[in-house]
Amino acid sequence: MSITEAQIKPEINIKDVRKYFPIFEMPENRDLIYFDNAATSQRPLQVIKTWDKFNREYNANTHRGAYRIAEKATQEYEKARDKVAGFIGAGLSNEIVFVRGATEAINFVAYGWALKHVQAGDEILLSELEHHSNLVPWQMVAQKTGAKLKFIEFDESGQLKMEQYFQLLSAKTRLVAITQMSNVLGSITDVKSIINSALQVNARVLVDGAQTAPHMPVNVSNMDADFYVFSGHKMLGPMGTGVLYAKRERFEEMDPVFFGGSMISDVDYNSSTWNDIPWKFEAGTQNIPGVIGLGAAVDFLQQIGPDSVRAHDQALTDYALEQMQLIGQLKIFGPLTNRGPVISFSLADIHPHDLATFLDSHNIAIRAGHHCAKLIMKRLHVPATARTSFYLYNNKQEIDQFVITLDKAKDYFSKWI
Amino acid sequence: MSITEAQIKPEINIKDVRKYFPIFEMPENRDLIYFDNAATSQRPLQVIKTWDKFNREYNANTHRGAYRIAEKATQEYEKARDKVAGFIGAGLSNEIVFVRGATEAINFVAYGWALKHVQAGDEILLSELEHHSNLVPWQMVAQKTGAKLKFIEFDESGQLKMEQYFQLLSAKTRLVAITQMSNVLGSITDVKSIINSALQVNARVLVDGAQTAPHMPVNVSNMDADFYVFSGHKMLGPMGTGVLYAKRERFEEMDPVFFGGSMISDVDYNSSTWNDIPWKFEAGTQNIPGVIGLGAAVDFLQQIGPDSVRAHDQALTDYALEQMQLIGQLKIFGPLTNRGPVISFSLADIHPHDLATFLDSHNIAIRAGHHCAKLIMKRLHVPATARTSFYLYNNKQEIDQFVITLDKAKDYFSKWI
Amino acid sequence: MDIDELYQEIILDHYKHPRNRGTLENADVKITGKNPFCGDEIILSLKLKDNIVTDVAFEGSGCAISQASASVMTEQIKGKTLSEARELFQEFSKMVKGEINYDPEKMDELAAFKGVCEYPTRVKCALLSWNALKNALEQKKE
Amino acid sequence: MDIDELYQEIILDHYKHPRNRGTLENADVKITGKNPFCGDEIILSLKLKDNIVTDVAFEGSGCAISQASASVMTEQIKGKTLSEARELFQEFSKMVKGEINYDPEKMDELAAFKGVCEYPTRVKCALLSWNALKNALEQKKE
Ligand SMILES: Cc1ncc(COP(=O)(O)O)c(C=O)c1O
Ligand SMILES: Cc1ncc(COP(=O)(O)O)c(C=O)c1O
Repeated sequence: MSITEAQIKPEINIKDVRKYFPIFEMPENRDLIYFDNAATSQRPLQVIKTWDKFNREYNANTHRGAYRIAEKATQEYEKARDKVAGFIGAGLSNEIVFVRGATEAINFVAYGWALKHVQAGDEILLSELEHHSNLVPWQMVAQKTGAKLKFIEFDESGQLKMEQYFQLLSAKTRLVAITQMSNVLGSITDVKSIINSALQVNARVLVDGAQTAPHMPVNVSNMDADFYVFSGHKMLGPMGTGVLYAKRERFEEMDPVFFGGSMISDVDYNSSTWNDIPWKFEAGTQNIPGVIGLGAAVDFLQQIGPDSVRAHDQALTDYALEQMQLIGQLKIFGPLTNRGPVISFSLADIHPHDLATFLDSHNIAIRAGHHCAKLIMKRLHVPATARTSFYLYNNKQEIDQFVITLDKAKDYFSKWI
Repeated sequence: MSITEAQIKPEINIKDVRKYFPIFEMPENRDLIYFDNAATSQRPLQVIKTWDKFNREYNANTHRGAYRIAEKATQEYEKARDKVAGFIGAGLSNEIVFVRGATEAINFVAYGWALKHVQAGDEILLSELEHHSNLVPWQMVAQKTGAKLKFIEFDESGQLKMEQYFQLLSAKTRLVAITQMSNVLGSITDVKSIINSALQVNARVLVDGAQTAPHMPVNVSNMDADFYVFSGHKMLGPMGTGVLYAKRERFEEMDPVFFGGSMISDVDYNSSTWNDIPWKFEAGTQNIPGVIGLGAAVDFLQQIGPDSVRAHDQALTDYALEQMQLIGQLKIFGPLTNRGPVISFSLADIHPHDLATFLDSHNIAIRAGHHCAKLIMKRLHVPATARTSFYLYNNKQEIDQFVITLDKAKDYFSKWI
Repeated sequence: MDIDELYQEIILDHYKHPRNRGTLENADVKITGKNPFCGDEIILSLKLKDNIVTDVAFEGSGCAISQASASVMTEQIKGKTLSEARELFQEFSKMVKGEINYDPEKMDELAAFKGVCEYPTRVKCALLSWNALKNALEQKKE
Repeated sequence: MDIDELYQEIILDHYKHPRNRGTLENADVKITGKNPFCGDEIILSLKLKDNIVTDVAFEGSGCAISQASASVMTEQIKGKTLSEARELFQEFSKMVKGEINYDPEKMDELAAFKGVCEYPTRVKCALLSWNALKNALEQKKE
């Protein structure tokens, strides 16, 4: 446990956490059941206020201005880096680079690290569980370098076939890029043993933590990941924020991706040298209040405790799975245990879009579609699924309401399909 | 003039615009003279409220959710695109791609367009006035493609040597990347004739509008720029926002830079196809409330009128130049006419940092340093300059105060240097 | 929001009993329409003679709105001239996008999709087959 | 904020009359320190014998804080052992960063830089020469 984690005592009780989220207080949203948390979370007052305060009190560009508000902006920005490092158990704050989201983080690794270190004949191992953001960048790398993509399948329950992974892993494997939790099936992958085995063939591992950083305790040092990426906006932070963690050695062997202001040490007509890590990877003006707001989101999660968040999510998920299975013709895609709070399902022959619209008309927000994971859709032989996903402000009453409304939807469409 | 521009009548009077900026109302900031506008602007209440409203009322991810708040988020996001298109006179909204800032916009063109269309032996024309963000990405392109960078110098007054540009321009010129206003010297470049001449040798032109979009009327269609880039945060919009405009044909011949969610049309194991322009260039979750806030900033500027902003800035700049020149041993770097509201200077032998700190202790925020424009520093043979820059909420009294304080600084340091 | 405004009986009937479902042999144009955000897909085949849509059929899978819209569309355009079909596309587009200046006279059974304008993400569903038609007609022109 | 707390007389005096300015011929270590954010630069030359700094000089350009700091530093470390110099670096760092647990006894003229801690961006200026020294000593170790 890092110092920051240890220092912050749980102070906010998860039982009444909903009151910190202003969106549920809007008259139009009083009855809103927000079950699209895997897409983005809502934000607590603390985060909204932090952004607001920056803009009303000390808005300035960082790292350059020799005046009071610029100094304050810089300090708060760098403090957020410390907080994030503590939150994921990174040893050093400069192993944290701020980006727009998980997508950008993965692309940074693809351009800055993989194009340099992956060669023709090398293999990149992915899984069929991957979000497009952890698949399409590697297609680009494969096309540019001549490396091959190999895919680990998932079994009927939606869990990764670990034996297959061990088989695919070889001296050719240069990189394993794997999600820690599927944003469609909710399956949790055992990244610890994935990384252990990868180490033995000297392969690097990128872990896509977009769905885990918000929902469970994460410790990149214990996990021993080379790269760990996630999005701020899925864990109560402002949109337009995300994190690329990399081990110091990985950042050292990585080229900057974007070039321009702040990332340089010296600039001449035809060549330049780079600033220190992590600033070398943060070209141009950053989303400064976004990052400081992400720091506030981390504080908020620490005050509740990642373990409490996980326990809460899990209780809700277990309850939802239990209740949903009582509905006839409802099919759950994905595992029933060892999973996170995101559930994909189908109901009778109702198309997911029709179901989502029906639920919306009853004030329940879920998602329908391929969820940026077409390989999963292909494997499941469906064009789309309906998906519900929970977070710390959700509760059982909402799930009851959701289940009742699913029943209604079945009735509504039943005479037609 | 685009429809949007014509529709919005000036409604906010520039004379009392300062009251819309909450930062100046904070007790600690009552006496703050903010003269670092070239680094970032302050934000009016309208922009702060727009961001806040998104997060309190309809926070959701765009383009995917079939529920009410997601639909509203999507509509507002796309409305901001229309507003920005109108603001810069783009013919089509899908010629607008949202990015983090000018730096990212230029890097997108470097990766997505230049690496594809620039070849060994080609030449890229830049000027010595460029910000690092419009220089270092082209060094990368030159290194990767074997193209050559050529530099247009500026004359003693800080204006581009146009004859030299015409001489450098040749059939080899593939791209001209040029700032429309120097962020150090304030010089305004005649991009219209630069583009006219470039057309004759079939070269493409990227215009760095980071300093002009905030400060003067811009019409990319009249200008006939291939690419036009700017930052939202320098024109009253939220940090973490910026714009890449490109002509439809340029976007069509440009590859996506980032890969992942939302930018795809179809995804298979080893290859993918892209979504339509502009979404093809917006991978992953965007800074949605930032972009919507940028739309509010555009509304605000339209309500004042870009012409009024320009007139106001110019009056202040003229006054400041006049007053500053009355101070002995004060040297202005840059032109006295045909310029924007950013003034670099030195005072006696006081180091710019010491000057900035002295001014800060008198509540005046200016910048000192190389301003991410080391080529200018080299040409001027100084390691750094002091820089003051104005915007619509500044006034003459502030300039008087500034000039008085410069005098004080001279006294203060005079016995020592 | 009353869900029945969206899912009118006509729509659900067409969803259950799609008309002109299938592919036409010897079609003059065959074109696929896709909605990348949701994965819905329509394959449209058209037979044309003397600028008239003599036959039309569709295949594919998707939600009630996209499938019913395709079904109704096939009925509405069969026998129409290409320019009439194009005009219909325009009027229908306006209606489902919530623009007021469309011609309700021309809508016939298409009027059942009026409620779609209240559901912006579903507009794409209603237009899926129509956009395919538009592309098909443009292809034909060349 | 009282500006005089920062620009103490000692500082401005060293700025005007820098001590040990120049380069040493036959220096054992020569190292450049740069502040990329502002362009300030210090070139430090050191002569070492039996783990003692026997001579030291600096060149470069920059603000009053960075130049005076370099000047005071050269006076303070001359004649000190490498480990004493390293310790001084640590105590001085703590002081200018505003940490409370530094040893004021050791500061001597360096105490003039105490006010720097109120100006975070200027901390880098005060530390420019010291960081160069630290790098020089590390180089020497290898
Ligand atoms: C597993 C996973 N990876 C990556 C992403 C991409 O995140 P973002 O859109 O914030 O870049 C997401 C979210 O959509 C996700 O769920
Ligand atoms: C002329 C110019 N170009 C580019 C930039 C880079 O803008 P940003 O830091 O918002 O990416 C700036 C601002 O610093 C600028 O002044």
